[in-house]
Amino acid sequence: MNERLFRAARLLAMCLPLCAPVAAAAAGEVDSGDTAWMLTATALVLLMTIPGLSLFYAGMVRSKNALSVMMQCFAITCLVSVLWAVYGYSLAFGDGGELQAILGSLEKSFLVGVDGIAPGGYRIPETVFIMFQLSFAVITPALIVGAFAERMKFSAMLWFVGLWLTLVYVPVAHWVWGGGWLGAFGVLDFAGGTVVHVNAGVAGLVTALVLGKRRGYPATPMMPHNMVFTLVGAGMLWVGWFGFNAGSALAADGIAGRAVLVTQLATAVAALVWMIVEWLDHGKPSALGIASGAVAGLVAITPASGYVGALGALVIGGSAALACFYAVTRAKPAFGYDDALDCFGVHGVGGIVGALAMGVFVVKSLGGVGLPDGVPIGWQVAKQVMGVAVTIIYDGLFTFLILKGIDGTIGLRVTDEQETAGLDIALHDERGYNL
Amino acid sequence: MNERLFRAARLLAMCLPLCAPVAAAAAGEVDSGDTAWMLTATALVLLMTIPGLSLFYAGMVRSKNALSVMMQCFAITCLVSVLWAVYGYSLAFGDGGELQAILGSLEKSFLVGVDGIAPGGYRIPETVFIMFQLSFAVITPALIVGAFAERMKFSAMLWFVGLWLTLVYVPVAHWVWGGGWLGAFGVLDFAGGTVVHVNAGVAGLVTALVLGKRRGYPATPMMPHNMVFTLVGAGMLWVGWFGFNAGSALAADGIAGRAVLVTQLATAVAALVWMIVEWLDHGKPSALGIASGAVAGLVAITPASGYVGALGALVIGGSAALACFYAVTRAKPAFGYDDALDCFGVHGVGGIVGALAMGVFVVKSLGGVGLPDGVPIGWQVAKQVMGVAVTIIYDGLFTFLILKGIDGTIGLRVTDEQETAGLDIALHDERGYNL
Amino acid sequence: MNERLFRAARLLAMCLPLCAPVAAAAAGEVDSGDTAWMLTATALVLLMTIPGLSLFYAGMVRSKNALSVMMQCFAITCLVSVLWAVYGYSLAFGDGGELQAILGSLEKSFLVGVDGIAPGGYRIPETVFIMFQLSFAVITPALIVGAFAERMKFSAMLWFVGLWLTLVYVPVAHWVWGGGWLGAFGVLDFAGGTVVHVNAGVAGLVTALVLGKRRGYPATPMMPHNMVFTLVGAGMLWVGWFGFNAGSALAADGIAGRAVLVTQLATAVAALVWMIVEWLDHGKPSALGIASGAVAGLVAITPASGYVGALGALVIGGSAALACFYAVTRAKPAFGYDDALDCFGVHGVGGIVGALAMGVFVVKSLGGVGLPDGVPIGWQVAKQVMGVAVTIIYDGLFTFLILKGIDGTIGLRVTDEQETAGLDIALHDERGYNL
Amino acid sequence: MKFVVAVIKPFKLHDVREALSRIGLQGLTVSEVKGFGRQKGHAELYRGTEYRLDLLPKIKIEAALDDDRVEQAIEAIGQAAHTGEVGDGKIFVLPLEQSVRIRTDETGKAAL
Amino acid sequence: MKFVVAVIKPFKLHDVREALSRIGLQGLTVSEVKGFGRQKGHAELYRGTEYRLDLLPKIKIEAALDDDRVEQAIEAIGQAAHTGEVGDGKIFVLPLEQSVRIRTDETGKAAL
Amino acid sequence: MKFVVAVIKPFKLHDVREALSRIGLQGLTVSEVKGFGRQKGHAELYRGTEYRLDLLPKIKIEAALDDDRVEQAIEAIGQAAHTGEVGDGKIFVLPLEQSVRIRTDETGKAAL
Ligand SMILES: Nc1ncnc2c1ncn2[C@@H]1O[C@H](COP(=O)(O)OP(=O)(O)O)[C@@H](O)[C@H]1O
Ligand SMILES: Nc1ncnc2c1ncn2[C@@H]1O[C@H](COP(=O)(O)OP(=O)(O)O)[C@@H](O)[C@H]1O
Ligand SMILES: Nc1ncnc2c1ncn2[C@@H]1O[C@H](COP(=O)(O)OP(=O)(O)O)[C@@H](O)[C@H]1O
Repeated sequence: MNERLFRAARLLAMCLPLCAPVAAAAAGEVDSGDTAWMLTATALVLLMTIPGLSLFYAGMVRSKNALSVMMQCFAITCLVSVLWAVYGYSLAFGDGGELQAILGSLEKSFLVGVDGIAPGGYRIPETVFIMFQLSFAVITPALIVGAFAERMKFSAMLWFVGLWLTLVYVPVAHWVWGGGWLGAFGVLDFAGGTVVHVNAGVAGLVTALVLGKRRGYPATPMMPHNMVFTLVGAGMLWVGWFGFNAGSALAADGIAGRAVLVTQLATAVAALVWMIVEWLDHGKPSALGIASGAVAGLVAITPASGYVGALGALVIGGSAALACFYAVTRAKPAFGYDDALDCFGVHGVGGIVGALAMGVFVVKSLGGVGLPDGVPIGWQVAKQVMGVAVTIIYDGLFTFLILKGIDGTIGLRVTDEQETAGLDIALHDERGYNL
Repeated sequence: MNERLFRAARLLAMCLPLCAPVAAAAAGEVDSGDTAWMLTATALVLLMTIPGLSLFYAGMVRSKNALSVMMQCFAITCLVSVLWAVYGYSLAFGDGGELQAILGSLEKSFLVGVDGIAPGGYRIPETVFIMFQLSFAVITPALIVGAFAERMKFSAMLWFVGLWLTLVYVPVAHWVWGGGWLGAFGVLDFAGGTVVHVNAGVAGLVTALVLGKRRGYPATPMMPHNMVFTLVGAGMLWVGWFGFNAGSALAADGIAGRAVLVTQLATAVAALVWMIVEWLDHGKPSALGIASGAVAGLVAITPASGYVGALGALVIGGSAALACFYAVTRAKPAFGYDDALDCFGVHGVGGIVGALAMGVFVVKSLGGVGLPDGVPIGWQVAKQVMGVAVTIIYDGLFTFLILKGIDGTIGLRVTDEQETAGLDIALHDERGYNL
Repeated sequence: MNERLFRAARLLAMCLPLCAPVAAAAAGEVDSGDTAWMLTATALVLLMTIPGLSLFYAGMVRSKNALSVMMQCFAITCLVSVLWAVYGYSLAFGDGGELQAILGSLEKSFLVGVDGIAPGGYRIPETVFIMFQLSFAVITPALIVGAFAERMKFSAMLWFVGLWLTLVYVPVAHWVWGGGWLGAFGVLDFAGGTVVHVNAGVAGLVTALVLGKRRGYPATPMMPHNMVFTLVGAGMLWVGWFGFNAGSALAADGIAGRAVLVTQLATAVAALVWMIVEWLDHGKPSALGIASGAVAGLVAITPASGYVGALGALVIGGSAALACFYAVTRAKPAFGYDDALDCFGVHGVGGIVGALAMGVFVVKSLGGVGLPDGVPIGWQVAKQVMGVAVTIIYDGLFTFLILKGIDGTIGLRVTDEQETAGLDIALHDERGYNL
Repeated sequence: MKFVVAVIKPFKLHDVREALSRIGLQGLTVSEVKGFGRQKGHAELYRGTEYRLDLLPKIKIEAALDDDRVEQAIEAIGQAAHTGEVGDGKIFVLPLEQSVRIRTDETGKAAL
Repeated sequence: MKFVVAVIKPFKLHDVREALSRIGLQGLTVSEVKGFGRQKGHAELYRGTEYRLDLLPKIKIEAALDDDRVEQAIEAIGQAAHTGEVGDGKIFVLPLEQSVRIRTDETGKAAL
Repeated sequence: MKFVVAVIKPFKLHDVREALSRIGLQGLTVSEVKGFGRQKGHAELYRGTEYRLDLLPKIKIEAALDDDRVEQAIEAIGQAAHTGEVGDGKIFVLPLEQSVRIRTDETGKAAL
């Protein structure tokens, strides 16, 4: 039995009387409304990766590397899609039998026998469920591009993503959402705070450390080459995130409505807080600042989006902006690692804030949907800490091993000449602009 | 009782037998199909503002101000989202009791008690209704950016938007849609001709007049710096407008279908008419012309989209293009105000054309859904004139007062040096491009 | 009786027990879930044309022609929308009575009497069906822009598109989808392999041949001027294609789910195959390569998307990438025609591969939904060959005649000076960039 | 003949061109350049990292002149480009040996 | 040695470079510039406002040459860049005192 | 006075500017140019069509100098821009007759 879905269903039945009539209807049948929304949500999450994220990132690198980050996002999208069909989905969401706590099975590899309804009592075709989950599996490694931008070999990147998806993303997704031990233990993660953002953020930090700094960092100026692209990408991420968070309800119901509302609130507050802090700190608010704050808010509300209310959204958004602001502007320079586009500083830190704060704001008295029967708030927070800690340790370790393995064989980094020339021309024989 | 919703429901029951079975189903329950569509529509309207409108506007300003207009759109999105949650929604759509004709109440401020179904008999969660209305409250002030682009202080802009939302948008939305006196009087506005476009357009005109011209206008060339951005933004606006207009049906039904069809027709005709008029007038058709025509058509069909048929769409689109073309190319230079990106010329003028023409083309013999029982066409047109006139006067007056208030305290305009340097570097310490 | 719809419904009833309960529900009534999805799908297909395709193409031309291709896409969108309302829809999907095998009728011209439910037993308003089909009629001629980019007169382009839509697109759409003879004969085309892609591709080839090469081609370098635009456009095409293919189910059900899943798989595989072949062939993989592969995969899976399974998707995607790669990099230079942005090389070739391969992979043993009762696989392939061949011959001939007619009257091509100056300034008095 | 090179603030281009037209100069060539000098640049800030730009946008004007026009031209440019603030720019005068108008093959003074 | 500066129409760059190669010139430096002269620019129109661009895109070529190559170079450029229409551009010849190849420290003629 | 024009590899700009600052040069003007020379460009590939770019991105530095600084400046640039690979670029020295600081009307050495 799929624990994530079960839990969500349980919470729903407990806490949202409004949705009861919906949930009661026609179990085991596909519902066209839910399916319509999940098809849309899937398209929105794909919009987040390409073009959204690729544009967000492309604008922040130097013009000589703009295509390389977009190419990485495209290649990741393609590679992960195929691996997901071949074994990823089955290992993450298939029935693992005796080993269910640890991993799914290969019974649905190559998408055999997925013509029925989605598992877990949801009223959408399994094909749609697979696609929605695929879109998450795609964006998670794509986020890591922000950490290793401007210096990683393209071939090494492909190996890294393939291995990381298999050894890190698939098991963690299974543990939390696919019926594995973290979900069974009671860790809550509505739309991917730990599975997606902490996971990507920590992998990004490790990658940045193992790969080392870009040539000339931080002495040479490495300004974003096209901030308009970055802002447009941020806008697309925001819009697409509605699919990410409200789609995680796996239905077009009151939970989805709640998710979309708290997502908007948390994002807006986070953007404003970042803007204000920057204004106080530096004397002027910046466009990259407000966009960064928005992304930090989107990240932090993700694990909480179906569970908390307006108050939770405001606090989570605000504190995520503060935490990410200081991570990016103070901690990064202080420690001196080169997380080029702040994959860890925004996704890692924001994801941790959201995953933990959610344990508090899920309670009814703070506007949330309420905790499962009998779970005290402290205990839920402890579970959330557990979920985050496990992800950090497991992810950190395996990311490190994978990178070392690749480095020892084909090598991780481009040559100095290639880096100086820019990856676009050096690795892809193309240039972004011929004006 | 929410008059707008009621009215729409009434019209529906009267005029669209097709939809009757749908409307009959399960009153008081959330319908997954309607909810799926409204979640999507909300995402589409957000797509209109960021990235759509911000890109449309950014492309039209000079490169030194590209980020500033995008930043304004982002900041407006965030600020309005928070204010909407705190009191905006409640004042616009809450039950005003004795004062219902004038304003809602604060009962739903901080979104307390919004876990149920939407008001007015619609079959979507109230959270989704709030979000959809929020997306309208966001885009309306964002449209005004086009009038004050390239010269307004960022801090003044924030104050202006906060006050304008509270003192102008919220009451006008209440009057027309939230159960207030204009709606009760019979003014029809399907998706925001008066509430959104006339409102934004008039505010834009007043802002342009109070702020004064950009330094060097009109002698110095101030060409759009990136027309590709403008066209992409126009495309996004068009796509997102399907959510704007068809979403205003608040259901996935025949009214939504009609809205999307007449929206497409009016837009296409308006774009072609602008193209042809420009071709005749100047000798060549231009890309900015066809895009401007499309936006004029989208604006004008907005108040009429759920009410008129193909014929109405063609006439409204065509006449809006003509009116806006002459407003922008003749009236603006003649009067000499600097409505930088034609907020008034397109949204104000187009909105007026649509709001009035709708009173005619709503009748059945012209392909519309028909007027409420017993209302003669002349009377409906008079009501529409009333709605537009009230909006112009009230909006114009309060916009003026707000601006004067800000000007007298913190000041509205940047210094000459800042304007010359460009707002990106002067106000935000950033530049759009580092190629 | 609408054969396409009938057929799809038949296939569905035969092959997808899962969907039976859905199909059984409430015939003759609008379903809000299906309607929600089709409204969304329509918006997604519009997103493909503007901004998607226009950006994809604009990035690939030289900067002096960037606006001209975008303007062409916009003008086509507008012109086709109007013609579709006036007679296109009625001729393609109206009841042709005795001539039904050949053409529809004018009974629904000017969209008279379309307030009911969609034809063919689908549970969406006819207005939504019209809009969805309109979005297909818009993108098909817009694809041809890729063939004649950078050298065609704008006025000639308008005439060409108007005539081609009327004389080629409308009849072919009727034959395959509207109840005409090709559909009746058993040609299967789920989402437009022949009607859209082969049709556009062949028209593109003929246009490229009749118009002749761009001045200086192939000696002068004609590099894409902004690859970031092209990649963003490709991303939008991909996202929008979910609406294109899964929308062709005309419902939010298991067929739509299957369509979206195989679309993703075929696209991912095609992109990877193009990337690998280029890597082997040239030594480096390129961003334009991976994007081209993705588009080739999207094109090829289109006719097959509701019919085949994962295996079919992998094979169709892979072989389309190979075929298109060699068409574009070997055949085009060998024959020396100037299909500027590879309309034929990608859409024509990819469409043919998909239309034919679908005849094989539709069978159940290869994971497809199965052939209609009693049709042997060889016979279905023969029907598919027939469908493709008829399209190529009819389309090729009429495209040629239309072009010759225009050339003999107003002329097809811009002058040499105009071509050298660039169409943006020469035809539209605008420039893309004023940095 | 002389070859005059002037580096000025970008927003002064219009004024300088008008001033040169007024003294009868019929042609000049303009480029966008970056200047490094006493004027200090603006700081840019991206996610907390400050970049001080000491290369500032300037406009370079090149004009070939007959010798007897040089004084006038220097004065015209100097006045039109003057703001009195640091960074106003420079005028350089180089000797010019020959000048050809491609369209007509005219040379020397006639080609200016 | 001389320093030749030529301002030409952009689409003539290819021809001019080939012509200079043919006479044995091994190096040159190219910049995108805007030219103001007798040639009148194209009007652009944005929402009814007309902008007449009197600064037209041109290409500037700079080449350091040995004295005895100057005549040839002028002729080569003059022919290759010629269209006969107004705006074909100019060739300017400036004296050049020294020339250094950075890679090898060679100077004078050897460094060209 | 002399007018020194140096064409260098773009990524050496920072080093060259520092080297010139060290010898006391207070101003210079930088432009982005394309260079054609012995160094061969990178091939670009778009959908199977190869474009060989023989115009490579370079940076041009212009600096007006007092005569007695020229030797030093050449040496400083030469060292800072040197990689030893083909394409390192050139330094050209032209005579300069006059120099004016627009802000102050100073001329000659004082204006550099
Ligand atoms: N010696 C020089 N050689 C070439 N260009 C110079 C020189 N000195 C200054 N410039 C140019 O003139 C511009 C203005 O110089 P700067 O020292 O900032 O101010 P000012 O001219 O007012 O003293 C610089 O940005 C640079 O482009
Ligand atoms: N005196 C000058 N000094 C510098 N550049 C000049 C001068 N006169 C013309 N030019 C350049 O040459 C270009 C062509 O000159 P123009 O007068 O338009 O045509 P033509 O050379 O055919 O008479 C101009 O755009 C400008 O860039
Ligand atoms: N005769 C010349 N005149 C002007 N610029 C030149 C000349 N020769 C070379 N250059 C410039 O110097 C750059 C480097 O020259 P190149 O011949 O490639 O290498 P190297 O200087 O190492 O021999 C060229 O790209 C070009 O910009």
